Amino acid sequence: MNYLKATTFLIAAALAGTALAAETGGRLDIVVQPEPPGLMLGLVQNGPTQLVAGDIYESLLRYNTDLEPQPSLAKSWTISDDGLVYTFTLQDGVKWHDGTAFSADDVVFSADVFLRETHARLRSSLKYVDSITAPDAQTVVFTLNEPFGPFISIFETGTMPIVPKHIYEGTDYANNPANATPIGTGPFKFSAWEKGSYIHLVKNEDYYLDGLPKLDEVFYRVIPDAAARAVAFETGEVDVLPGGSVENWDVPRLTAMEGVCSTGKGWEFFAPHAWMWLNNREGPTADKRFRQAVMYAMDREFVRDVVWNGFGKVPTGPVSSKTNFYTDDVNIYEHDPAKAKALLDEMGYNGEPVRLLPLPYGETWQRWAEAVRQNLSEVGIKIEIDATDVAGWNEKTAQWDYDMAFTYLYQYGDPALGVSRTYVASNIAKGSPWNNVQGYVNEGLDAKWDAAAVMADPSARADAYVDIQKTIVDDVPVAWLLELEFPTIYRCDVQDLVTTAIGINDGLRDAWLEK
Amino acid sequence: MAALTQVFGRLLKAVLTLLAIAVLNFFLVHAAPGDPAVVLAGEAGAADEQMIAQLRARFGLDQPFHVQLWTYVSNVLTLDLGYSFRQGAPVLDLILDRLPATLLLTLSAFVISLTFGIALGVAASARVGKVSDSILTTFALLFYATPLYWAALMAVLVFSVQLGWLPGFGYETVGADYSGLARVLDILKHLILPAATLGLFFMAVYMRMTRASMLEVSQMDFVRTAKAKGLSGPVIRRRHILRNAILPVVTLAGLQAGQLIGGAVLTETVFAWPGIGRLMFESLAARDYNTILGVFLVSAAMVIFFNILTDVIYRLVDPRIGART
Amino acid sequence: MIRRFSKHKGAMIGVLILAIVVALAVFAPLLYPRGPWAMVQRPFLQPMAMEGFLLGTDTLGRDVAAGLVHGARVSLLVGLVSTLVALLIGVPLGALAGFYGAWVDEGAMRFTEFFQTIPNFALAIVLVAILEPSLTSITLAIAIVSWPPVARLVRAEVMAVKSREYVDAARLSGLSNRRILIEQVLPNTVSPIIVLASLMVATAILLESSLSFLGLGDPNIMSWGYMIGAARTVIRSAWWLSFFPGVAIVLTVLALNLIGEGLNDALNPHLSRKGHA
Amino acid sequence: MSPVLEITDLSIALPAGADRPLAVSDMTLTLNAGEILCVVGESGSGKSMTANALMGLLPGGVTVGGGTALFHGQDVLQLPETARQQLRGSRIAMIFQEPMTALNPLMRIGDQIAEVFAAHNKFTPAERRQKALDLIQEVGLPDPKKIIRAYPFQLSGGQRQRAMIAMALALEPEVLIADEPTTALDVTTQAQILQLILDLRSRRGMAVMFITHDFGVVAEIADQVIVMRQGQVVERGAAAVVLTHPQHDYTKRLLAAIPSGALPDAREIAPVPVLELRNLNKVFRTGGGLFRTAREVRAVDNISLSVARGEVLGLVGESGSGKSTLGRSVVRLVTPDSGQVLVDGVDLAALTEEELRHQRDKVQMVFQDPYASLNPRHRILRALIDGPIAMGKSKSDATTRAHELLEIVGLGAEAASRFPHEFSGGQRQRIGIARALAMEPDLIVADEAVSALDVSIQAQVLDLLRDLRARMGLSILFITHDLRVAAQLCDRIAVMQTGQLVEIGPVQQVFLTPQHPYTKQLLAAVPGADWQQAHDLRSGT
Repeated sequence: MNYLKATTFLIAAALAGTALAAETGGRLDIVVQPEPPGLMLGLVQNGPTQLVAGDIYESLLRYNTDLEPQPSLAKSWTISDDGLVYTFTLQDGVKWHDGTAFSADDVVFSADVFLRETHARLRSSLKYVDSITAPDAQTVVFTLNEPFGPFISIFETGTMPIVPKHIYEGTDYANNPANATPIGTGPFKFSAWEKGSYIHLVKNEDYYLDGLPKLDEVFYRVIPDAAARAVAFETGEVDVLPGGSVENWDVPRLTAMEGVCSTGKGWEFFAPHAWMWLNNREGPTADKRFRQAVMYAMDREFVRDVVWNGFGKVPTGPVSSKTNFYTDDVNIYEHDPAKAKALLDEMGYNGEPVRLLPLPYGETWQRWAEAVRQNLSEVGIKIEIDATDVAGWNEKTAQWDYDMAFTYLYQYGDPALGVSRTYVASNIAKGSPWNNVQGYVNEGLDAKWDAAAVMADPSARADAYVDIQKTIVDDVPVAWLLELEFPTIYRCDVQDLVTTAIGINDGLRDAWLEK
Repeated sequence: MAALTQVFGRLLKAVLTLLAIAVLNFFLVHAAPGDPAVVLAGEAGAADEQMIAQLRARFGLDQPFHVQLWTYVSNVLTLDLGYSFRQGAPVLDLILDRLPATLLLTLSAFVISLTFGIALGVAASARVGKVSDSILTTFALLFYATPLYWAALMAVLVFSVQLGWLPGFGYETVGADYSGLARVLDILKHLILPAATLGLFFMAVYMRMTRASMLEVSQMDFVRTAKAKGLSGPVIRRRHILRNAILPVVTLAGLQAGQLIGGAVLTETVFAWPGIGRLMFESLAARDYNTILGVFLVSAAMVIFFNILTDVIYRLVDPRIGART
Repeated sequence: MIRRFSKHKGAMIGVLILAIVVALAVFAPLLYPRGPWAMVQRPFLQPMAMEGFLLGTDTLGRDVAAGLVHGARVSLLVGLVSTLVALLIGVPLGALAGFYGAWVDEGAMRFTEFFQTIPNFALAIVLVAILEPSLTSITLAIAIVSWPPVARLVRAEVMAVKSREYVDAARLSGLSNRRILIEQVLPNTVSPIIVLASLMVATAILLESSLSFLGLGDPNIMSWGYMIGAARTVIRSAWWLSFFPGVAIVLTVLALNLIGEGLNDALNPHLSRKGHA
Repeated sequence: MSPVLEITDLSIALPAGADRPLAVSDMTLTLNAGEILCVVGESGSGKSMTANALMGLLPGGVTVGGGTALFHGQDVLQLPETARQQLRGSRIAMIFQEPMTALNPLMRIGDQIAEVFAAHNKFTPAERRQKALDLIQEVGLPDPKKIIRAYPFQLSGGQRQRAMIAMALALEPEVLIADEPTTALDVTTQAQILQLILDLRSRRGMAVMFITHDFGVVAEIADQVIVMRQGQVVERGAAAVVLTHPQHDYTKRLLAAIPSGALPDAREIAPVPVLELRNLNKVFRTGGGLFRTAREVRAVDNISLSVARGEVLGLVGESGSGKSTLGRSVVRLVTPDSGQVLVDGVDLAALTEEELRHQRDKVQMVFQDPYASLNPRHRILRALIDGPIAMGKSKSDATTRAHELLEIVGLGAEAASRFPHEFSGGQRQRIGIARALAMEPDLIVADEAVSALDVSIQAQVLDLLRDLRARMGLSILFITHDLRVAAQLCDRIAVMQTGQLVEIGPVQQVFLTPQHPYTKQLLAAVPGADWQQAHDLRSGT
């Protein structure tokens, strides 16, 4: 295993070598939407922050589009056969942007001290970690208390950003003045942030990989209006539209322009999965037959084709086809209004109005809710759309004040990281819109989820997850809508933009401009 | 002395108004569903009790409501608008960052609408009943009926996308690093469309009003006196009618300052103009209480400023005011 | 008076346009019985590309014409109701301030000024966000931001009428203040209020559409502002989606303004200015 | 004497829909240098239109229908606009009725005068200023250096009219047209302005066309008179002749309608007071606020007087004398600061609002403005019965009484179902009187009740009041600025000046042997007083 990883590294180094032949210099303008609340990735991990800060901070690993780990701050790593000890060897000559030398102590501080306090999602994985140590300045050892299957997938930048110990140790992290001028190890350094307008990053001349990065500077442009973003791309003011930054209806028009390329890649790690929470506690949605009727009533292909312009894939169940351990060996819900009506009749649905809470993320989601309402009303379900903004949506879902609510969540490559959290009963708690919000309780399944997470043998895990998927799909705790695909649109002269499973979130290290 | 106490009274009134606004808005904003901790936690993609409790404590949301209110109001009295936890910066800094853009936009729109409105109104009134008057008033009516954002969208479509004459959004060319005159010109180029679309509606208002006012004043006795003196038509219009006709227009303009600043929210959204209107709209969705409140206070202060400005203009034009009070 | 109004060319055009809009609104359920949300054809159908779809279809294949016709109901309803509510707030306040003067006036006017100091569109946004977008909250928010001019106008009118000698005469007849205000004073302030109200309906329609444009509309109800807001993102590829509702707004608002102007000329030949304040 | 201006067969057309097709028809007149020609007529007679036509200042829609107006042999009506413009202000000047509105409120007096020179391209700016100063001096304004920098609002009505005259005189015009220049002024000011015009005429020898409705003024200044009625000249001639030997019926009627200066015989009135004022005070404070000091006006300054049952007490004074405030205090439309208003023994000033409402029938008022004193939205009947019903009368009784009263005031019962706009000014004043009577008050306060009416209508209303006084034994507090009117109706006269009662006594005594210098001044200022006496002697009244 050790040998294998080393080989991978050599290949990566060789790739880097060929890249040297590519042209250096130039500037890239990328849209960021909305404006990030801050750039300190250890404190804030939302999408826009990671888009920008992914160039400033790094983690130990990155993942290719097949979700295989690649070197980043760690140049090589080994996993013990019992799956309990992970040993990472760090790169040579890494310096923080302020010139201080980077060492294994920074990794230990980040994972064991800083992020344990600030990073809720990582915290749930760190409970399997017994100890984190730094035997020497180049080596970090994670020792687990159980063989947590997806552990190798948690070393992505947004999940475990490595932060500088010399700046944060012993301070009030949230109010540390250095948060305004983030210091990382990444290929680009923070330069300026003109609030409401742009964030400017410049090339890290001291980057530890020779010849990288190739670009001189990057501007992340804040343009709050979707139409204005499209215009900005057309007029050449920006070069890259990250996924989701223009409305879907503009995508065909923009990609049809000369010299414009697009890719659906770069979302494999996140595998955004959209569904409607169906409140399992009360109202018609508490009835399994009603929930199944909803699945049959919806024309999900129509939405994919019309609302999402054909991007994405109609899901079969809770696990995305991009995520490990996916199976399509489950009951498939086709668009079948007659079946839906029959189920509704069977349960004796009396036309009680059902509230539908759309996701307040723009016109696409609004249209989607309208299409679903139309589908459901055609089989006799009376729908009232609840209007609210982002804060209201968070509040309503977190407080379970809804009947049906749109959402989408990332899967982080493994069911144990991004899927089980939605379905296990132990994850029912008010106050968060990211847990088992629908209130689905299936105790038999809960045990299976727990067991599958810590199986050392991958094939055993796969079998366990197939079993789980079959049961859940039949229960319809939530109504799965679409495996989202957000095309990244860019000018074709931008090369090597999307190279990993999180796309341009850490892609600018290798990107270059063809002249 | 009288003038001094008057200025003092005016300021005191302004401060009291602002305080009242602070309190009212505090209630309003806190009445909204959702709180910033949940939003922030939500955006991070994961949230547990611990994190939300941490955030709430940081924002001071764990305090009883009246304590929060008292803290806020006493801070405001010392010109401390609080701290935006979402943006990680003092609210005053955030606002001061954005304020120049909004001031530039609203002031230019104000000046454009007032100048062109009055000029066109005078022109129309001088040609009352003729075809050119009908054309002018018809256009004014159309602008008056056109939604601001719609005009803005159309302007971008035509002048920026189709013709490519003017930039369609933003405050200046990013990264161009212009300085001096080049920068001023660059900003001016970006300013034209937003200021024009924001000003268009108000221009229509002022034009209609100026026209009506000119016609009304031209019926007054002193205009007949001026004619009897042998003054020519243009001189009468300029020296006698216009100065008197402008007064109600100025009053109206002062009253509408609030609308102008409100309208800036739409304009700033469509043109991606980095002003406080947009800041408010974004902060609202994030329940960034301190920032929303700060923007409200500052924009109310701007309204008061516009009111005082029009008052000053009024005083300059009308000698009766200063003498009477 | 009616004669003077009917001689006003602009006002008659306004009445004609408004009559058409009202007729469409009233007969909407007959004209498009499937409602405005039904997805009836393929999306992005160009205007007049297919028979029966004169104005084309939108992003989900809904008939734009159906949306316009049903949307007219909402625009008119919001415009009328919010104006009525604004009058209900503004008229009594202004009347009391103007009639009783002294501290009542002082208090009421401070209150009014206070509301005029808060940028009204921003206040409307916050109100709708707090109350959550719905037909009621939008109507209420529009009413709350639009009553101050009513209060000021009514106050000024009441003050003017109050000093008329027939009011003194009524006082000398031993009528109570309440009766004097209601029977003698208020009826004589009605004309400028009617004019202002007609203009306020227009402004309310604009405000509603602006709120919807920003995504603060009632999602269960098809309105013109919603249509433009929804179509904004496809304005480049489907101009007709935002063009027709835009034209509908402009025409309706224009009609109301024309009518207001006509009413102004007919009702207050000497007060032609006041309606705009 | 050479004619400066000759108008021949001038006719002025009104726009379609007006009450008559021609405002003026076939007007002919000659104006000689150094002569004052008075054009006299009631409202609507077309006298102002003639002046406006000459100056080219006709309102929109009104046009010259025909005729010529030769100024030094040149027809000004045919001149192109630029030529007329040059004529205006330099060779023909005009002054107007309302000094309050005839000056630009936003321009300094000096600038408004200097503007005349600028308009005609005369002199350098420094010379213009000097000329303006001289003119201000000439028209008798005090402190020219200060006036030149003053704004109109800082001047009194009389001062403004002087400033207007200064402007008109700036370029030494040959013709001055004065359109009712003294109508809006107090009598003493009017006398001064008339004197000024006479002086200027003799000093400069210019011709003056003076438009007025007041034969008193005519008697003061006119050389020649033209009497107009409904757009037509009914009589013309030398002033002395027309005034003493009017030929046309209309002129005769007009002259007869003028309140004669002759004093009525004293009546016997029992001294039973219906109204007693004791030490009444009212101070108005304006502009007071948190940070401003208030300005005080003592409108009623410690006044005591009484009105006997059946008596008419005339309250006379110039504008600002406080007479109206006193009248409004009596009916408690104004609450006095201190003192008593005893009506029939009840102190109205001390009642609460609620008590007062039930005592409202004690005193009633007849108002000045016939157009503002009736609610335009209510039928006449309502105006007459609202009060009695509020006082507890049944509706049918009140209605019956209202019909009777309408008969009494000469309108007929059917007037009850009509709206105010269907009546003329004089008729409305009758309704106002009926309304007051309907309450069966102990006292009626008539506040300038006939001042807004044309002289012939005025006479009719005065007749009505006199008749009612006789028939019903009314007690009236009759407030007026017009001494001649007061003399006709009143038993006693009270004279007010700046809030104070300066003289009170039987009408004979006040008119014939005034004690207070102010009273004397007032009497002396009545226009045409000398002529009036002669006129009265001649007509043998």
